[in-house]
Amino acid sequence: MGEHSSILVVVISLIASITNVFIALVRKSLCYPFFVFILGICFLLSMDILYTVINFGTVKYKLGGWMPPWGIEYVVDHLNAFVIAIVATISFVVAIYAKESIKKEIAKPRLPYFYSTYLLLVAGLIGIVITGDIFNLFVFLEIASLAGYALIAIGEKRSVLASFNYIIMGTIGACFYLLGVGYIYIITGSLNIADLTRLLPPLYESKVTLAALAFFVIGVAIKIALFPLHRWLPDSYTFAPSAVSAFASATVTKVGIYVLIRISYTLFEPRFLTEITPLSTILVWWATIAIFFGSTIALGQIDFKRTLSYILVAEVGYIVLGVSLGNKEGFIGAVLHILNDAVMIACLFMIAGGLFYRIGRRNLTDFTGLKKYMPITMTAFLVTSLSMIGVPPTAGFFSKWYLILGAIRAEQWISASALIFSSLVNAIIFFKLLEKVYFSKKEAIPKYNFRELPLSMLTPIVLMGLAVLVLGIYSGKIISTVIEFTVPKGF
Amino acid sequence: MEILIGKYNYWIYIGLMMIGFYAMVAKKNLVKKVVGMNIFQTAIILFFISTSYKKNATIPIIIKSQEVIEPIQYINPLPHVLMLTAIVVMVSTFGVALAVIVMLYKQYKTLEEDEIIEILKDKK
Amino acid sequence: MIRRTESLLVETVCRILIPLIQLFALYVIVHGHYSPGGGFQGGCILGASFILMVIAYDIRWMKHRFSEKKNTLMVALGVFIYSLIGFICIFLGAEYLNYGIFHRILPVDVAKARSLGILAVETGVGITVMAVMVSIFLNLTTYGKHEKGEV
Amino acid sequence: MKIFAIIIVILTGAVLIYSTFDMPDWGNPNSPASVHVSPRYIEKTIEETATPNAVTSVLADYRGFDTLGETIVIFTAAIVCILLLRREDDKTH
Repeated sequence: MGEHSSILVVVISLIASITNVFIALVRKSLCYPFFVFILGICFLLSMDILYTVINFGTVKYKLGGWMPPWGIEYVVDHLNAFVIAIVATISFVVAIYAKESIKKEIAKPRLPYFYSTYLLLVAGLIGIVITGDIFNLFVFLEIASLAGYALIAIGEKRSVLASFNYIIMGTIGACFYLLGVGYIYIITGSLNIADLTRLLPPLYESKVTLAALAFFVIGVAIKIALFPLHRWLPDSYTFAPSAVSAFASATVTKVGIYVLIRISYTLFEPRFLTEITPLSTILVWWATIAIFFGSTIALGQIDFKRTLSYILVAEVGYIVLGVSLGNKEGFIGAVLHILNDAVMIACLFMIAGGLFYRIGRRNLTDFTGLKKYMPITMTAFLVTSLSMIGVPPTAGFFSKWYLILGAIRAEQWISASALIFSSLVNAIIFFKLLEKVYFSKKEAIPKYNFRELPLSMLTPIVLMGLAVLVLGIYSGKIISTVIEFTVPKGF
Repeated sequence: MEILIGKYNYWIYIGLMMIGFYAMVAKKNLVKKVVGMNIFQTAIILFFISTSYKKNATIPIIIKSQEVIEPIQYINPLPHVLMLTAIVVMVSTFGVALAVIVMLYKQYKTLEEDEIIEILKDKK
Repeated sequence: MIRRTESLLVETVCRILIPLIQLFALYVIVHGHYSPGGGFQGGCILGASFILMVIAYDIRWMKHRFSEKKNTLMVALGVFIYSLIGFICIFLGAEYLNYGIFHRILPVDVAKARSLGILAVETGVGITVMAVMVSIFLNLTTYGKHEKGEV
Repeated sequence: MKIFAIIIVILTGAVLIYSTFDMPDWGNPNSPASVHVSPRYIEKTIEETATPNAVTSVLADYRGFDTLGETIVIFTAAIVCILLLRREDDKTH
C-alpha cells in the first residue's frame, strides 16, 4: 500500500474492531482468528513505516487532502515510527498470549467485545503517536483511555474500584491536556504541530505559553504515572486481566512519554525548557524522586504484579530523567529504554499471568521450586530478570549505561545515584526470586497443578525473552539506524 | 477594572472549573465525583467557545448571495467544531464512568468511597 | 402482545409525539449543511425518541420495535459507513476521507462532491449516535439485563 | 484530605488567573485565533465544499478525521457499556 500505510495502520485496527462486532453477531468463534490476523497486519504495516522512514526520511500524509494548518496531517519521523513499531509488535505478541489466558478470566459471551476493545486501545495508542495535530492527539488519547478503563474494569473484583480511580485521574489528565491545547490555540490560532513550532518562539515570554506548558506537563504526568500522580497505576495493573496488564503496562506509559517528548522538544524548542523556564531541572528532580520512591515501595510488596507495577513507576522515572537531562547520551538512553522496558515489562507481566493461569495466585512466594515444573518459562524469566537488573549482554544494561552516562555528563550526581540505587533494588527483588526458583530446597506446594504453560502462552514469553537478548546484542545497530535521528537539534 | 470587564468570560470559566475540580478531588460520593468531572469539562468547553466570539458577528452560516465574504462578520467556527468533539468525548467518558459505578454498586451495595474502602479492609 | 401503560394520557401523547420527534431528528441530520445541526445533534434526538418510548411504555415494547441485535448492528454500522467512505477515497486514488474524488464516479463537480461526502458521513454519525444512546441507556438503567426489575 | 484538595484547587486556580492577564479580550476580532487559520474556513466553505454552514464543513471535511475519531469514541463507549454490563443469561424476548 506504500504511501497510505501511515493511515492504514490506524484505520485498519479501527475498522477491525467494528467488523468484530458484526462477526460476533454471526459467529463468535471467528472473532479471535480475525483479531490476531488484523494485529498481524498492523505489525507488518508498522514495520513498513519504520522501513520507509529509515530509508526515505520523514513521511507526511494529508488527511482529506487539505493543506496542513487547515486540515489534519500525519507526520512520521524516526521517533514516531520507532514507538509505533513497539506498540504494534507488543500488541501482536500479547494478542497471541491472550487467547488462553483471557478465556480463564472473562466470561465467554464477553470475549468478542473484549477483542473489539483491545483493538480500539491499539488504534488509540497508534493514533496518538502518529498524528501531527495536537487536538487529534486528544481525540485518540480519549479513545485509548476509554478502552483502557474498560479493559481494566473487567479484571478481578478489586479492579472495578481501581478502574474508577483511573477514570477520575485520567480525565483530570486529559482535561489538563485539552486546556493546554486551548491555551496554545488562543494565542496562536493553530493546532498543527509543525505550524506551531514556527508560531510559538515569539510568544515564549507570554504567561499563556507558560501556563499551557504547565498544563501539558501535568496532564501527561498523570497519564504516565510520574511519582506523586502514580496512584492509579499499581491497583489498575495488579487487578486487570493478565493480558491487559502485559499490553497496557508496556505501551500506555510509553506512549505518554512519547507525548511528553513531542511537546517538550518538537512543539517547543529545547532552549525554552532550559533557559526560559526551569522545566528540565524540575523534571530531572521529579524523575529522580520517582525513581527513588518507586524502587523503595517495590521492595515491600508481596504480590508479584504489584511489585512490577511499582518497578514500572521507577522505570517511567528513568525515561523521563533521560529525556529531561538535556544531552545526547541521556536522550538516546531514554529512547532505547522505551523499547527495552516495553519488552521486559511485557514479558514479566506475561510470566505473572502464566503463574496466575496455572495456580490462581501470583505472590512472590509462589515462585518456589518452579524450575522443575516450568523450565522454559523460568529461563525466559531468568533472562528478563538479568536485563531488569542490568547485567551486560542483555538489553537493560545498554539503556541504563547510556542513562547513567547522560546523568554524569549533566553532572546530576543524585540522579545517577538514583539510577544505581534502583538497579540495586531490582537486583535484590529479582535475585531473591531467582534463588527461590533455582536453589530453593523446599518443594513447590504439591496440591497445585504445576505444569508448563500451553504453547500459545509460552511462545510469546519465549519470544520476548529472546528479544531481550537480541536487542542487547544489536543495541548499537538500533541506535545508529533509528535513535540517533530522534535526538532533537541543539543537544 | 478594565481587565475584570474585558475578560469576564475567563473569570466565569475559572470559577466553574475550580468548583468541578474540587468536587472531583474532595467529594467522597462516587456520583458526585463524576458530576464534578462533568462540570470541569463543561468549564473547558465554555472557555473554548468564548474564544470563538467576535463582537457584532453572527453564526458561521454564510449567506450565499453575498459578494465578498468578510471573516469579521462571522464568528470563528473552529472552536465550535473542536467542542462538538469534546462534548461527545465528555458524554462517552460520563457513560463509561456511570457503567463502572453501576458495577461498583452491584459489588458493594454502596456509592460512598470510604464505605467501600472499609469493606475492602474488612475482607483483608 | 403489547402491554399497555397505566396512563392513557402518557400513551396517547407519546404516540403522537414520537413520530414527530423522529421526523424532526431526520430533518436536523440532513439539513446540517444549511442550518445548525448535523449528525450528532440529529442522532441524539433520534435516540431520545427511543428512550422516550422506553419511559412511556416499557422496554419490551420498545425492543419489539427495535431489537437489541439490530441496535448493536447499528452501533457498528454508522462508524462502518464513515470509515468505508474513507476507504473508497483511497481506492479511487486520493487521500483518506478526501471526498472531492467522488466527482470521478458521480456527475457533480468537486465542491458538490465534497458536500455529498459530508452528507453521507453525517448520516453514518447519526446512525451510530442514535444506537449508542439507546444502548448506553438500556444497559445503565437495567444493570445490563434489559428487563424491568431490581439489581 | 479536604485541605489538600483545597490547596490543589487554589494552586490550579492561581495558574489559571495568572495566565488570563495575557489573553485577548472577549470578542476581540483581531485575536490570533480569529485571524490565523479560521478565516479560510469562512471564506472558502461555499467555494470548496458547497456547504454554507462552516461548522459542518469544518467538522466533516476539513477536520473530518477528528470527527471519525469522535464517532469512534462514542462507539467505544457503547462497546464498553456492553462489555461491562450486559448479561445475556436472562432470556429476553
